[in-house]
Amino acid sequence: MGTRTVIPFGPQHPVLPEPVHLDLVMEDEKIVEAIPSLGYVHRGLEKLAAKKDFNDMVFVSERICGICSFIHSMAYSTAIENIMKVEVPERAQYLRVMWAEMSRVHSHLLWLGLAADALGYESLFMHSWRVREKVLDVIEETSGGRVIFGTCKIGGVRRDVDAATLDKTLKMFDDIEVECQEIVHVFAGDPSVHKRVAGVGILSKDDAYALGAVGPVLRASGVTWDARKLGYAAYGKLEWEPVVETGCDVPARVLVRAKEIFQSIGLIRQAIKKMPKGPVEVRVTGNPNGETIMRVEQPRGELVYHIQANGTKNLARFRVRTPTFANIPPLVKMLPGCELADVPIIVLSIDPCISCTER
Amino acid sequence: MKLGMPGMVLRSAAKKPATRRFPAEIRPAYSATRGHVAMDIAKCNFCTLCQLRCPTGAIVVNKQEKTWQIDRMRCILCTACVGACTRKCPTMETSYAPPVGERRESLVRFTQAAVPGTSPAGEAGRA
Amino acid sequence: MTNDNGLSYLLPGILIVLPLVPALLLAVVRGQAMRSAVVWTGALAVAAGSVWLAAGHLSGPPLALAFDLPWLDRAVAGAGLLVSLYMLFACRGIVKREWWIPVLIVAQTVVMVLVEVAGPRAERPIVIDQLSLVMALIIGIVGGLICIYALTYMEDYHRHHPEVSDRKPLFFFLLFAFLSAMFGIVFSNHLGWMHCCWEVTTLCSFLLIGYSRTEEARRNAFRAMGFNAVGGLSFGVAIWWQLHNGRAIELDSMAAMGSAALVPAVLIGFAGLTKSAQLPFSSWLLGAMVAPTPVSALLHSSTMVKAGVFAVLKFAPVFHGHTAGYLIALVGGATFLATSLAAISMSNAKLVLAYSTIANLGLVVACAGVGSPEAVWAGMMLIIFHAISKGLLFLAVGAVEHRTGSRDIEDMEGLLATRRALGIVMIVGIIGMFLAPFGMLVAKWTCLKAFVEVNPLLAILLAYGSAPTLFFWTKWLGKVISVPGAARPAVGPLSANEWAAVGTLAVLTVCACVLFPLVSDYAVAPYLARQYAGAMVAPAGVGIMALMLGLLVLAIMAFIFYPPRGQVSARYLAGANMGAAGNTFRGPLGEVTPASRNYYLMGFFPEGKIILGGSLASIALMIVALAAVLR
Amino acid sequence: MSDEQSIELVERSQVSAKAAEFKAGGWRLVQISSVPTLGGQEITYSFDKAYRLQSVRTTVPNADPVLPTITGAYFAAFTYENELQDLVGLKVLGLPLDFKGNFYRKAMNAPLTSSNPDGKAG
Amino acid sequence: MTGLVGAVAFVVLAPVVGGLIAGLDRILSARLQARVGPPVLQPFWDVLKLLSKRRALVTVFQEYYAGCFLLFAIVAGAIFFGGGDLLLTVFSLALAGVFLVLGAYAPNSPYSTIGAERELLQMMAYEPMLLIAALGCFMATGSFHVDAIYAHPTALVGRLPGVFLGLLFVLTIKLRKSPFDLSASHHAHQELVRGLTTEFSGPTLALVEVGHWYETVLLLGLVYLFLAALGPWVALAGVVVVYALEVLADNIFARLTWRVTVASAWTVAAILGATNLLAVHYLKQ
Amino acid sequence: MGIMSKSPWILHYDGSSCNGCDIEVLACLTPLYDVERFGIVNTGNPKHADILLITGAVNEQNKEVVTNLYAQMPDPKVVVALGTCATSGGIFRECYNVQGGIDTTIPVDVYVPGCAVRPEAIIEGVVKALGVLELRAAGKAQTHTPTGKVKA
Ligand code: NFV
Ligand code: SF4
Ligand code: SF4
Ligand code: SF4
Repeated sequence: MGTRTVIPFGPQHPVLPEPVHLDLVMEDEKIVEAIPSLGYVHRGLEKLAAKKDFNDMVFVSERICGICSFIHSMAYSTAIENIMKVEVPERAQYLRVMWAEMSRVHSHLLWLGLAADALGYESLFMHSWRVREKVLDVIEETSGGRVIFGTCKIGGVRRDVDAATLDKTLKMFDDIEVECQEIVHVFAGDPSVHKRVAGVGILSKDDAYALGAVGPVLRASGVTWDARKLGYAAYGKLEWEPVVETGCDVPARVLVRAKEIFQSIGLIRQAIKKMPKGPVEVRVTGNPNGETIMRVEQPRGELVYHIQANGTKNLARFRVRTPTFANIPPLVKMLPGCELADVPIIVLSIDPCISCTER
Repeated sequence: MKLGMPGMVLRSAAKKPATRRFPAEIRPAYSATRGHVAMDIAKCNFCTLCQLRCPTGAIVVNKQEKTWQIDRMRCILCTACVGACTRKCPTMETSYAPPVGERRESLVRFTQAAVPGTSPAGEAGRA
Repeated sequence: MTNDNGLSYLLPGILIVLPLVPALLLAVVRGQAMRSAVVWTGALAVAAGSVWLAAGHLSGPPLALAFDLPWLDRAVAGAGLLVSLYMLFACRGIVKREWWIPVLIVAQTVVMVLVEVAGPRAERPIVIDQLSLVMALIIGIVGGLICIYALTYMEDYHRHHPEVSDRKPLFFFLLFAFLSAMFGIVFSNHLGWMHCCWEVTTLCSFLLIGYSRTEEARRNAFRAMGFNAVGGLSFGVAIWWQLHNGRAIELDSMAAMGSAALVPAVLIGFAGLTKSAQLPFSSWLLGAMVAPTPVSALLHSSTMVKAGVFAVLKFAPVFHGHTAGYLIALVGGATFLATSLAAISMSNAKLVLAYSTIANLGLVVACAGVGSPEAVWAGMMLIIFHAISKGLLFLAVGAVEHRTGSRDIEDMEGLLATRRALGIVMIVGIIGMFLAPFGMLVAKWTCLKAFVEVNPLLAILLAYGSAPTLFFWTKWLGKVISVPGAARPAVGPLSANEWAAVGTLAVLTVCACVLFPLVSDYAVAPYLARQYAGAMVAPAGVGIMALMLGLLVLAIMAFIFYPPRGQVSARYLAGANMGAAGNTFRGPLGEVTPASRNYYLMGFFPEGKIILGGSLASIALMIVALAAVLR
Repeated sequence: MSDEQSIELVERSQVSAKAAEFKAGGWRLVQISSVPTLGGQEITYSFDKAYRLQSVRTTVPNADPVLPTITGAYFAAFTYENELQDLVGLKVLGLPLDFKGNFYRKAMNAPLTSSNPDGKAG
Repeated sequence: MTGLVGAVAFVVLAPVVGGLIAGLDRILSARLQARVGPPVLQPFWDVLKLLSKRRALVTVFQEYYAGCFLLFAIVAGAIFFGGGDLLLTVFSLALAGVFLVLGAYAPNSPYSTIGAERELLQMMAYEPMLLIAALGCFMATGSFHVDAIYAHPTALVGRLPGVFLGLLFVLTIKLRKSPFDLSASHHAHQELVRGLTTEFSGPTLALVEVGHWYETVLLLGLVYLFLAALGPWVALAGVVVVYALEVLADNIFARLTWRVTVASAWTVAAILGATNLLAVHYLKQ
Repeated sequence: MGIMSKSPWILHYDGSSCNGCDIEVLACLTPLYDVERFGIVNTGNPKHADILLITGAVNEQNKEVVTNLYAQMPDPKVVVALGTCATSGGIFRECYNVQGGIDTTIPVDVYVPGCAVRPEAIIEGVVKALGVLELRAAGKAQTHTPTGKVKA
């Protein structure tokens, strides 16, 4: 009836693991307009700070998202530690790096699978997640949880990992690395994938920067920026360089994340090897008073915690700006002009996490 | 490895599936695994510390009736209660709590016998 | 072979003259009531006449009327001259760029004068065989129905277009005059007479396309005239060639001459290609769609353009087995493929119908060019099925247009639900065009068989060309049958006139499908048996086709008597349904109504490029064909 | 921590111009956040350039809850500003893509204002 | 008479065979994905389950179209296995396809409609090759009749290698296998939700599923026809290999777009199919 | 075992969860757990589904969607609430924008605890749901369990 096709994409849509909605306006299958609507996961958890003890907010922060949960809790803890000027034991700092990087590996593998799936490549999805399960095993063995680690706390970490388990972890990652190489090799070298993604979802370097893209999206457009270079936790003491690609399209984002898997495995090794002995937490007493803007690198990019404390056990402001939130404008920019079949992969190319975005 | 996807899938088909045939085959739990909160009610003195520290209000301690109740459907397995209790009554077990058909089945109440130590922990519902 | 039965003797003549009576009456009567009376009577008379004639002569040898009336010859020639002169006169308003049109007409007039000087004579100026009778039936029945339909249509037309000056008397005069000329074409054995009638149809078409007198209509009318003049000239040259070489100008004897008649056959074939809008001449027919819909149905789909393929088909025995024939067949094949592809990107229903018409005419041309008995069988069947179904579709589209103000396929969404009867006839028309077990497909099937026996190339073209037809018909069908999402304005009922035409054609479409073996046995097979010395073509697969049809009917019955029941649920809208019926969804800024537009794939199937490619191929083929015969 | 941070206070009317200045200087918009104060909201705009974080802060009184947009300089700010409208109840003037309160549909209005007590609606 | 036996055998046995093939397909796919997969009878359980669900449709017409799809899929197969006309088989298959598409159009729901459009594009993509295959059979054996083609002493694949390969190519489209599972994928994560079948549910969906089984058997029968003269065991083995290759293809490709589908299918039909026909034609002369 | 439990097709929906439980649902489909062994298919389409696996505490905006999806599933059907959020609202229970569990919005048949819920528990939950589904198919269980939040 109309001159254009108008369809709802989400909130319940099988290629979207999470509820988010796009109004797609199309001519044949070409997208002429894509307007997002958010809010299906907005829980309003920032306001919980007014009710909950700042110590308990760690539990809230790590449940902002079940995929990048550990880094949330680490960012929050570090922010409070900064305000309270708490010196966190070194061993805890290294353990934090280890878990943060494990979280990145599992997140990126999860993403590779979902991206394959968005291309209708079910078997590649299956194999990516098969390998991811191995990472989850390591995570569970070291932290006690599969997706919600629950190990970070203000003043350090909740549990230590013994030497034998660390050794085993190293071995497991040798195996995981080989498997990841195979997955990445298939993904990057597959002709049908190439046919589908080459030149899709272009975001120029200037656009990426101007629209505030972060994380792999930004780095795949040729901008070198990785919050880990700020040196929080033990990152300042490890050797690594941000992964940067210049393709500005979906394959470049695939490549960045693929390479980051190996970078993370490298960081895990370094962290375990350099990890000093000692306590893993310090006792923190009193209430925070002050303000900080904490930035860390999540699998999806720069995460910002803006914390204002007023000396009571309840924070004045617990504000979280997540990487996906920052990547929404670039996404809106990328969609028009693409084909319907490319919508899933373009949306997934920013590795959207709506629960993070909407909190 | 050089064969790309065909190599990968064919090799998979030749090998045993990666599947763990749950429920026939159950992987032993890691000692760190957080499965569910167990309670040794005999040791409890009903100080309510755990209740205070539980971020979800899953624990209800009743000093008068000497009961300690946990709502499995509220517990987020954060171990705050385990850490809070000075008498080490709640512990984190590695097995997970089973699904239930009615919401109220998930309220698990532990009652301390009148004379501590003489009778084992009573448990209503499934733990 | 003269038949002495007095009445039969006269009947063809009567059929040619008969429509002229209502035509002249209609030119003078004013009121709608009077006009209705005349049109109904005229149409019924014409239809009855054609049926009567067919009933008497369908079986049996051709009826040849032998008479020699020099004054009649001269009168016809004079009429032809008058037509040419009138066309020249009409050209006075022409723009500079179209200088070639009057030039062509002058050239054609000159040729005809030359022909006249040579004094053409035909012993049997009128011959009626099964092919003519089939055509006559189409002209009489489908043509009559369309005239009746036009009664209401033109009333509505002028109500919707107050800016167009009301010239209904002229309009109806032209319709009936046109019928007369069509009878003339199909009955004439005298090439000169045929040419004259040919020119009359060109003129009628020109005037009717230009009916609204808008700039666009005027331009398209001239284009139609120009392209048809190319054909007219070629036709004239063919006659001249025959006379010049001292040969007969009687169609039947030429057709029997075999390859000796190749040159005129190719020339007349060429004229046929222009008249039936084959590539590269297709654009005039597209342009003709500006005319009121009955005109599109009558002239530009069911009858006049068929005159083109009729002429080619007449020469099928000449083309049979000859390279030139095969090349002409390839022109048809290329046209079929290209126009089928081009139709994909059309959302204007009339343009889809126009392209599909050209495509199907292309198939008939291909059949004629191949010229084998099976091919001609298929070609004749195609003519019959196409005339009925396409006429029906045009009329249905016109009816919808006058009720919704749009001829866009997208606006037919939910037609079946909002206007059940109209929806059903449209569905009948559409499936009649492309689905087994309906007629067109039966014909296509035979085409494939006939083509592959000669050379697979043409069959391959057909295979490729069928695929897009499947696509564009089904997507149209899909629109019509879909359940409307939002409340759509109810469509007003059809008038009795419209129902008479649309309903009858729908019934005929179904009947043609059921009865095609009879049509084949009584009309087509005898013709072939004579043309090809005893060749027997019997429709194959009748049993299975009947089975399929039976199953279809059964399925419909089952649906009517045991309608499926159950909960009716809202559409799947990704969970975002809104509104009481859940037919809208919640978007970022509030309620949104989903819309589904069919695919037109302009970028993938660019109409312009496809037609250009097809045209170049056709031109090349024609040149080679001409070279092949002149060699 | 190499994460240097500083906060500059500016007038509300200057926000757009200030943003344009940052933009011209090659800074990247990191975030916009709000902190409830007694009579209004403190709005903080953070920018980054080469790992240096620089913030600009302005205050919006509850009595006059309007804020100019900075989308002129940073188009991507529309997400933050819609969020401010929805969660803090400000009216952002000149938003090019205004979700009009539909950015997040909520059970309570302007939940993050100080005048809004905790607890949930309904 | 033998024709009737063949047709009846098809009507009765095809759902059994088709369902088993679907079950084996799922197991093989699972194994390629390092999984165990469902029991081999799973497709039957699925269909029985669907049949016992309550009806819930947007419009009752959907059921009618689904029924006609099944009906004409059966007719197509019956013509084929009854030794009937190959072209008629293809047409009947197309008729079935059109009904399925109409069933997807009927509810006028976004994903269903897009699925219908894509299905039509797929049909447009494979139709030329199917017709060319039929034409090829005629050129090689002088008949369009399946029984005559079947009885032909030399294997068609020898005369028509290109046609055979082209047929395998479009088989991937017809069997809805990756990379051409555009209109309705076997698994959930597709941009079109379930595309074509989005709005079918319960018993109606069961009809569609069974219709697919019939189609599968018919298509494999067509493959068999090309190998028939090599003897039943070789031919059967050939069919098994072909199907296994289809499953493999399903697992080693991402889904491609409709453009690639139409363009590649037509190109393949031209390069492999049409060229083969012309070669046969001119070599014979 | 009736036919219903041999072919459970699921629809998974994220009713405002944190993703933790969702990725565990997805993990169930992947090689390690491979629920297709039980004939489970992730349909992604309410119209094909028998079991609604739903996570999250359901926020204001998602209520409508959850209700829609539930309504679009053909009978017989069951609902499984996965994870602490879905069963009680979990840690987000007190957030201003959440309803606090699936049973605030649609009737729930099986509650599976965990934060995040473990794949094994999900499988057990589905198996339990199949029992309800069978009863419902046989007309032995009421079509709806009463809706309403259970106050702990
Ligand atoms: N966006 C986001 Fe997160 C990440 N990475 C972050 O803070 O995933 Ni759920
Ligand atoms: S369990 Fe421990 S903390 Fe809780 S009431 Fe008993 S003694 Fe106190
Ligand atoms: S583990 Fe955490 S949520 Fe569970 S009862 Fe203990 S404190 Fe409460
Ligand atoms: S239960 Fe826990 S893991 Fe699951 S959605 Fe809720 S917070 Fe996330």
